[in-house]
Amino acid sequence: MRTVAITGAVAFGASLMIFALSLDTRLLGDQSGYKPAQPIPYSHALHAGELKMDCLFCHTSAENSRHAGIPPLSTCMKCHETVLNRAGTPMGKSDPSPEIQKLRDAYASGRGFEWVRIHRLPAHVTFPHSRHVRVGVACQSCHGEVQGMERVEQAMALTMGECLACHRTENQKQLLAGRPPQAPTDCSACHH
Amino acid sequence: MSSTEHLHRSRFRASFADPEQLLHAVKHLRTAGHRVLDTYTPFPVHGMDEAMGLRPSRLPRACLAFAVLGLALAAGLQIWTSAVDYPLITGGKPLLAIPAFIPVAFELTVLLAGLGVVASFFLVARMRPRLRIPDLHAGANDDRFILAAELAADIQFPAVAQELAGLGALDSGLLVEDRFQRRSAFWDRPAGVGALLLACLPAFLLLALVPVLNRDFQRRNLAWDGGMGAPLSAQAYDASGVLPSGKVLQAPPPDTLSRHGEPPLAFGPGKAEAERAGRELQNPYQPTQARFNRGKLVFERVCATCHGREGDNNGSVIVARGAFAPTVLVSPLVRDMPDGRLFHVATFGGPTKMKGYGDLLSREDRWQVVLYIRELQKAAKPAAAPAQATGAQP
Amino acid sequence: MKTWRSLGERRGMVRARKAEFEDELPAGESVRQISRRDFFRFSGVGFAAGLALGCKSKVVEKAMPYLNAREGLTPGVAQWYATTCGGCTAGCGVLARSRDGRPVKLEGNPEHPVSRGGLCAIGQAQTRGLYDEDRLRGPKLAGKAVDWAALDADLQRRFSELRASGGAVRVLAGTILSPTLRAAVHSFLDTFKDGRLVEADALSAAALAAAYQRTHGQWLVPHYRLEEADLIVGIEADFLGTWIDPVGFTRAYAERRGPDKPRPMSKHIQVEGGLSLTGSNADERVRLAPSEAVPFLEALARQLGLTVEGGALPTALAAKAQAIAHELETHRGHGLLLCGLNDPRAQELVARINHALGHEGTTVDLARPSLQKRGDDRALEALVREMAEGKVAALLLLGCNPIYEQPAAFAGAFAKVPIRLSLALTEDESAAACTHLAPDHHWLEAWRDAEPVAGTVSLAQPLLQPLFATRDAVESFGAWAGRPVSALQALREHWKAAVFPGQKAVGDFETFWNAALQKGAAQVDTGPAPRYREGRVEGAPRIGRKDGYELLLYAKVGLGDGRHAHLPFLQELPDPITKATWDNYAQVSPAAAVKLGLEQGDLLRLRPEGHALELELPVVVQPGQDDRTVAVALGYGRTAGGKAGLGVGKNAYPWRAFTSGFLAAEVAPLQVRRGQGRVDLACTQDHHSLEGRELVREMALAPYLRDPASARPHEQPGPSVYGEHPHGAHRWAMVIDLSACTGCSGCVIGCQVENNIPVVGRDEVRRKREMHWLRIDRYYTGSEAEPGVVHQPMLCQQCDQAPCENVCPVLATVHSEEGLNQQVYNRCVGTRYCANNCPYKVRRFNWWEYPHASELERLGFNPDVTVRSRGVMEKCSFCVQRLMEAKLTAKNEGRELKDGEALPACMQSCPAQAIVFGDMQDPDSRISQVLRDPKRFLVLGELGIGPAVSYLTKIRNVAPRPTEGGHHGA
Amino acid sequence: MAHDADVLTASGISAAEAERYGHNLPLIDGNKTYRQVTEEVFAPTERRPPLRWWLALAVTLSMLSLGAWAVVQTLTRGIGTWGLNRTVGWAFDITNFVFWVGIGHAGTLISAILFLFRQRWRTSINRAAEAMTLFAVMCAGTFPIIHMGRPWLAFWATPYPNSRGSLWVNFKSPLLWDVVAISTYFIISLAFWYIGLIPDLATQRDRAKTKLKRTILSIFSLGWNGSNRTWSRYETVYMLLAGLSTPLVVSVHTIVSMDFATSVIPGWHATIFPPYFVVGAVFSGFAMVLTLMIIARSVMGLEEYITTRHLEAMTKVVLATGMIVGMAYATEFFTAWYSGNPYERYVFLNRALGPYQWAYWTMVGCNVLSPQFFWFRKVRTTPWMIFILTIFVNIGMWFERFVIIVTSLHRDYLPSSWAMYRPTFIEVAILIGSFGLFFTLFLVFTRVLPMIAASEVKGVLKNVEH
Repeated sequence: MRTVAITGAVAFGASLMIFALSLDTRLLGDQSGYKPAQPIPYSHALHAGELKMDCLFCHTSAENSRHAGIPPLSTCMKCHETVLNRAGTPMGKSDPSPEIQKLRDAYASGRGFEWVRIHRLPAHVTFPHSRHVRVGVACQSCHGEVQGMERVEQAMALTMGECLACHRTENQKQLLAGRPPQAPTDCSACHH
Repeated sequence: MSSTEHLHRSRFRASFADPEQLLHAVKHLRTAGHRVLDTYTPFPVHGMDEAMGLRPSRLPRACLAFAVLGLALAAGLQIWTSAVDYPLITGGKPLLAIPAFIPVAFELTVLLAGLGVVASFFLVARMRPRLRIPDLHAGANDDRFILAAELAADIQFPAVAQELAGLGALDSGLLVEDRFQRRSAFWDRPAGVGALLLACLPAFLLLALVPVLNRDFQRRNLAWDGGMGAPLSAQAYDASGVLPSGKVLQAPPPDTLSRHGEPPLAFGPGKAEAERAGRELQNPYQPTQARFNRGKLVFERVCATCHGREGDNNGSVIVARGAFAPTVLVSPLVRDMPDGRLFHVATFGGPTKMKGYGDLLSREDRWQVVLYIRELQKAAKPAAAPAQATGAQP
Repeated sequence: MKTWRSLGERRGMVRARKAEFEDELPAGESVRQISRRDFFRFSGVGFAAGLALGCKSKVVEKAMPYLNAREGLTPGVAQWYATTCGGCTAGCGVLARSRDGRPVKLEGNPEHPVSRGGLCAIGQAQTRGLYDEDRLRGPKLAGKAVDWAALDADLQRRFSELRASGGAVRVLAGTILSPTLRAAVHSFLDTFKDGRLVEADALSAAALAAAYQRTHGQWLVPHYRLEEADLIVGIEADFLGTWIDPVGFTRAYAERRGPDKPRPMSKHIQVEGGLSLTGSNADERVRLAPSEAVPFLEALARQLGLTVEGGALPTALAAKAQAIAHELETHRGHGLLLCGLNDPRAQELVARINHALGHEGTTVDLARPSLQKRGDDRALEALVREMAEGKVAALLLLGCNPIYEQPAAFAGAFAKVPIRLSLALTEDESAAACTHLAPDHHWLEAWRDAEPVAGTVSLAQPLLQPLFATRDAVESFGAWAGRPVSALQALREHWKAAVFPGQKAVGDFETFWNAALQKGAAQVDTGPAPRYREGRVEGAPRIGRKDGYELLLYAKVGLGDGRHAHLPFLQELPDPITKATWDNYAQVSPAAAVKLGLEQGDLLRLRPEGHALELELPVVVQPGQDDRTVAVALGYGRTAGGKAGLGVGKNAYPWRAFTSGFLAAEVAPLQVRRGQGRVDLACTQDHHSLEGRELVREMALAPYLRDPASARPHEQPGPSVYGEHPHGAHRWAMVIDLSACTGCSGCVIGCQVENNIPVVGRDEVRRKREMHWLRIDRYYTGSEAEPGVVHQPMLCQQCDQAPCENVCPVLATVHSEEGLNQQVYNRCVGTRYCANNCPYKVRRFNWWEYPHASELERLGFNPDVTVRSRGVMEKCSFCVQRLMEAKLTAKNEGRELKDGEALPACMQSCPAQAIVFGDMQDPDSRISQVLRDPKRFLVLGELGIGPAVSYLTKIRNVAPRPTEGGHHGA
Repeated sequence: MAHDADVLTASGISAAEAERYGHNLPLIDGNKTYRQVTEEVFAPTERRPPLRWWLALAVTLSMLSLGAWAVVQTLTRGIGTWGLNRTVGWAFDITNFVFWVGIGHAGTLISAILFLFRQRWRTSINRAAEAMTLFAVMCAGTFPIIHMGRPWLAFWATPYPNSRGSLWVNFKSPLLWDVVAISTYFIISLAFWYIGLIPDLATQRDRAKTKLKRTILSIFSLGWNGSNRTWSRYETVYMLLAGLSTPLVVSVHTIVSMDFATSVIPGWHATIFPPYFVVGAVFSGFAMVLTLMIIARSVMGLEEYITTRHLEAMTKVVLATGMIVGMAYATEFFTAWYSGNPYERYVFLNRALGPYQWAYWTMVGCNVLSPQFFWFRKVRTTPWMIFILTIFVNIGMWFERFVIIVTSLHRDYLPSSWAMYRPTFIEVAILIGSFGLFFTLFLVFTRVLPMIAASEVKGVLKNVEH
């Protein structure tokens, strides 16, 4: 009987801990798994996976800006003025795919699309994509295997702990190699 | 007390009105060879421990152990969190600021010692919340001083009762079985407590698992924001209620020129302009290793998607779909084009399908790509060029 | 959703009560749109409900990219555009920081030939004028919103009639700095038989120009070159604060203020009635009543050998005049006499003295005169007469607000004009009386140019597409003249025709144009200077009044002539001298206050003799002021044109009257009587003495030059017992030169804009809750009558052993490896312990959720800086976002950070270049050199907290006092 | 069973003997039997409260409601509703906090320190004094939370593993020490009080008439049956807790004083603070105990348990600590003068002669002068006089904290930032509310739980203190 009581207490305590941790990450902004539908079912699996297009082909500002950026429709139109369906048959040889037609219409009308934003850090955090891209951090380390996603979802919780874990590991590597650490862990590096 | 079935034949009780009498009685019974089980009094009677022959409690040792645990916990927590896990400098003090850790260490020592000794007390005295308690020793919490004892062998109770009355006992009798030890409510027993806790468990687990199990991935999670989570300033890509076209991103007014911006190119799209560019434009950059690297990076990131890494029309899109056949960059046709013309193509696009990348790639990058194409052409075998020139037009 | 909405709305109204200027919100507007982000913040409902509100609703967030990419345009990356400030008529060069296609911050353009990198408080606040809820949304006809076609049609019909009938058409404008706009106005007026442009400034320098017409035959305002002057004598000229070109003057002045500048330190003597910002920086001051200024000048002229009649002067003043004359003689050829009186006799005396002393060509530039004040009071007076006689058929107001800022006669006459048109941006007092409103673009939306100094043409390019249905004035005049033209086209044509040929360095117009766009200005050749003409000084000699009070009207540094009175930033900027905000007041000297039995805040009724208007103003006791002078600031008491300015202070403009054709700022005699009650003035500083504490160090020039090492403080703080933590790649430090700092407060507003610092309103300032991260402490030393003034910018000192950091329980303020004292807003729980423990009291707490209701106004926020919520501590961060951006750029470009690349906002725009900032670990950086300066001292260094901000001893170019040793504290 | 067969008198000495031996008076008056003690101690918890009690509760509840309204205002609108400013960042909030923590100290002192010193007269007041400690600490504990700008994040001041790279707390911050010290103090005091309550809860349980009351009391009395084995352990635990509480109570106010003493602000940065604060706390705490006891004994008819002898003993403590406090005030001035530090000197001159001199002189008058009346035996033994004087001491000690906090802050280093502080109605309301909370809890306590430790009183019924 005592065993039952002890088991009960331990299980209870453990579940409380799980609950608390879950509250801490979940309630404080973890959006991992968020996978909203977009105005057109643009497939990263097709473009980045099958066609092996570089991420920065479209997300050009990732190299220069804090934002990785959502490409303007003019970037889509670089190919889709010609490419009208998934098979990649050139214009005139087959019917355009209705979704690509939507894209072309949105561009022609000048309205563009209202995409649904997936990744969003709190306003009190600044994350400069450019620095990370330039030092060679793979996009996938935060965004997951986007090249396999038909519809993009948030792969990680993007918590401060995740940022720091990576920065600390990098700094350890640098220190072991005898170089000064480069990844800042100062508060104001991200919060200002 | 009507039933006598639960009477212990060998145990008895007696109650007194005065602690001195009780003490005396206990001493007397012990000398007489009876075993005094316990006494029940409204306040601690001094000398009773000795009279009953109790050993001093070991609770002080438990207290010390908990104090040491508290101290170790406090020291460990403070040292580990402040100096090891996330070292942050405050006020120029050392990370391991031992004097500053003393107050918390002291408090936690006291806290754990106090709570520990209380918990130990409850544990050893078997004190826990109970729903029902029979009033076994009536008056023991009021004004009666009661003893419970076990008869020594061969002595009958009536004789003892007689003696006790002589010692001042108000009454005495054989002891009713300690019922609440056996027949207490289910919830008063350890199993009951355990069951209660286990009963709560699924609810908590469910709560913990809610975010995991019940996720509508189409929508955002409910999230709590203590403040400043959402931007008050207008951020790129957001919608705007006041700016034209309803978005924050605005194009600068036409013809403005930023301080480090490039003045507009003096060329327009079209073949004639391309030829003019070929005549008039010179590559302003000399090939260096750095420019080569950058040119390669940009070429492989953008151009190679169709043109192929070697400029041989073997790009990933072509391989996967094969629907177009762009110009082979290492072909003699392109080789013979002047730098300015290549730059013009990179900027405004080719005459047929290729779009210009002047809006995406910086001017410097485009020139560097031209440099890189020249290097590709140098590296490529001249014979490889006219392989498949189906739609090979610039 | 619906419940939340109503909760949010209730909250909005609760919040609306907080700031003073919010009180005036029309009821309809206070119920504001609840946007997605408003859900996330809570205040206004109970704690539990607050927790619930804190939960993000599952709102879908949109992501809206550009439709078309453009070369060089990257979201999230700032672009800088050179343009020209339109905040006043000084025409300073500005670099505008554009983020995502909209301007968010203005800074000085170091390449601009006139302002040379400085920008004043008004200039810094201009983005807030752009994103202003009070702006006109489009044209109006007879009070009704119409479209441009309707307005133009109506006007064309009326103008055609006037063209036929020959009716008089007048354009009344403040100084038109833009040659292109001037040309457009003229070409519009030329379509009429009787069309004329009248320029009139609220703060006029017409008498100065008129004087040069007499002495040199040309209506001009000379360009003063303070950097050439060894001796500057200013008479009622607040040239560092508000007179003609304060930023340019400050920049030039500061070049000679300090013992270690390339050229010897100049000496500055100021003669004035009140204590102006300029006077507070002078080495010597002479106090006199306004009516004594002209006699003083006459005496000065006589001393210098000019034949001038003049009245008697009190002996003390006469002696001072003699001493100054002697000084001027000594510095013959390298001195400069400046006079801010709008009095033709005074100005002619000054012009002739400057000529006689050979200042022309060195300190007084007549070849490239200033074009910053072109208003002609006499023309305005004539216009008023014309209007009153009913002779004017149409009056177009351009960049002026005459009903507010001109004598009361104007309003009466104005009503007699049938067609009254205003091009103002807001519906100000004059616009409200107009029949037609044709709002101009804000200058940040317009193609414009400016010629502040002859030969220097500055370009202004738009930073964003017009927010509202406004139209460029050039286009408006073109349309009404029947020659529609785009502003850019008109500008380019004007430049091709008039500016480009004026230079020979560049042969190709496009190259020239692009260079001018990037640099912000172009320089062209000008003609020779006009010749001097001998002559008798105009006007009768004056006699200074011997008793009675006299009124001195002046402009405040923050508000200037009052055209930006609707910008809360400027209303809340503490006056550099009185440290009062959100009000104007009657300044009296301490002696006068004793005599009148007044204390600070008591109400005083003022009425110049012969005026009907009596104003009741609170008293400010102003040390250093002349005992008979009562000084009142102009620019207050707006009744229209934006809610923040309404009901703040009293309008003193109507007291001015035309005297011999000029609007003087000095009015005598003045009737003074006590009012009823008192007002709690919203001052940010109540205590003016240093209490004998060595917080500021001062020294006379001569002993310093004899032994610079003697400036070094005796007590140097010892090292920390803990030792030092290792620093990273950089270690930031700042040095502020107290000799250079004039207290102009440009940095205060620059900091406020850069860091999204809220404006809190009058009541909150009264409660001492202003939010400025950077403030300028002003102390008086010496006697109350003749005080020395010290301006000491005070900001977070980024202490190495910061007392604030120790005490935060949640690690919201910790030290960075670059020596910054970081404040992490999102971690802060708001115990305020850090602020209590800050010896400098530079930490600011968000007492409320400050009103950020307007999405339009929020466009002006710096997107790189978190907007703090209530309950959070904040403070100067050394503009860490700018440091991060500079480091990021350098790293992305694969190079080391260059010295001077990472600048805090305060340093960037300091017209006096009093602030040096940089990496003290770099031995070659400017900061490292300045840190070795013997004049350097720490404020409260004895506490051993290792501040990273230090100051340079204020050096005064005065004869050392006998008691003065090698060093001396204030 | 014949319960009333014996009539044991509590003390065998007559009044004449008491007179002869002077101070050897009985601890409890009225020659009570154990049964009488039980009856009288538990009577208030068993009968309907009198009208006076309801009236008192109405008053304290109104005060509490006012305070609750003010706290809601603060939480919903912000700290801006208070009169604080950029210069004076703490005023009423921390003053109240320190005041209430100080009040709490007497309870622990009476229960723990007097216990260790075997001062048996403590038995009839220790329960109420400890309850007062708990209620005072509850009042105190609200202030560190509501004074925060973002109280909903107050839990960040606790070290728990989190998703922020595990951002912990600043163990170097005195405010964090406060958090730990106050929570430890509350928990240990609660444990101490509860342990002491268990035997009485058992008595109450045995006397309970209704099933519900009996069940509740059964739960809380933890199966207590008066067994000597338990009593034996109980006494050990009680002794251990007393031993732990004694340094704890000293440490708590020491740590509270370190909020100020470790800072750089002149007037705060003083090494004298820890002992000065601890003594001040005892001073104010005893004054508050006296105030409460004088009311309680007359309202509840407990004059025979809380005798003038108890009152007199406590007034002596008040007199002694009051003189130490006065000494501390003088020492502060001496230190300021002797240090030669101009900032320090100014702060103390400003206290005595500056704009807040009224607060300073109120403090001196109440804390240094008013206890001097306790030199007179007549005053020491006249309850109404003690009552008035202790009210003064309470006022004075509140002002002491106000003076330390506000006058030091309002004019510190840079004259440019000097400012005045004026409380708003909200702040006053919160102060009133905290008194409302305190008295409400106390009133409820007197009717729900035995206000006098019956088991302890029974233990000393036959004893005479020597």
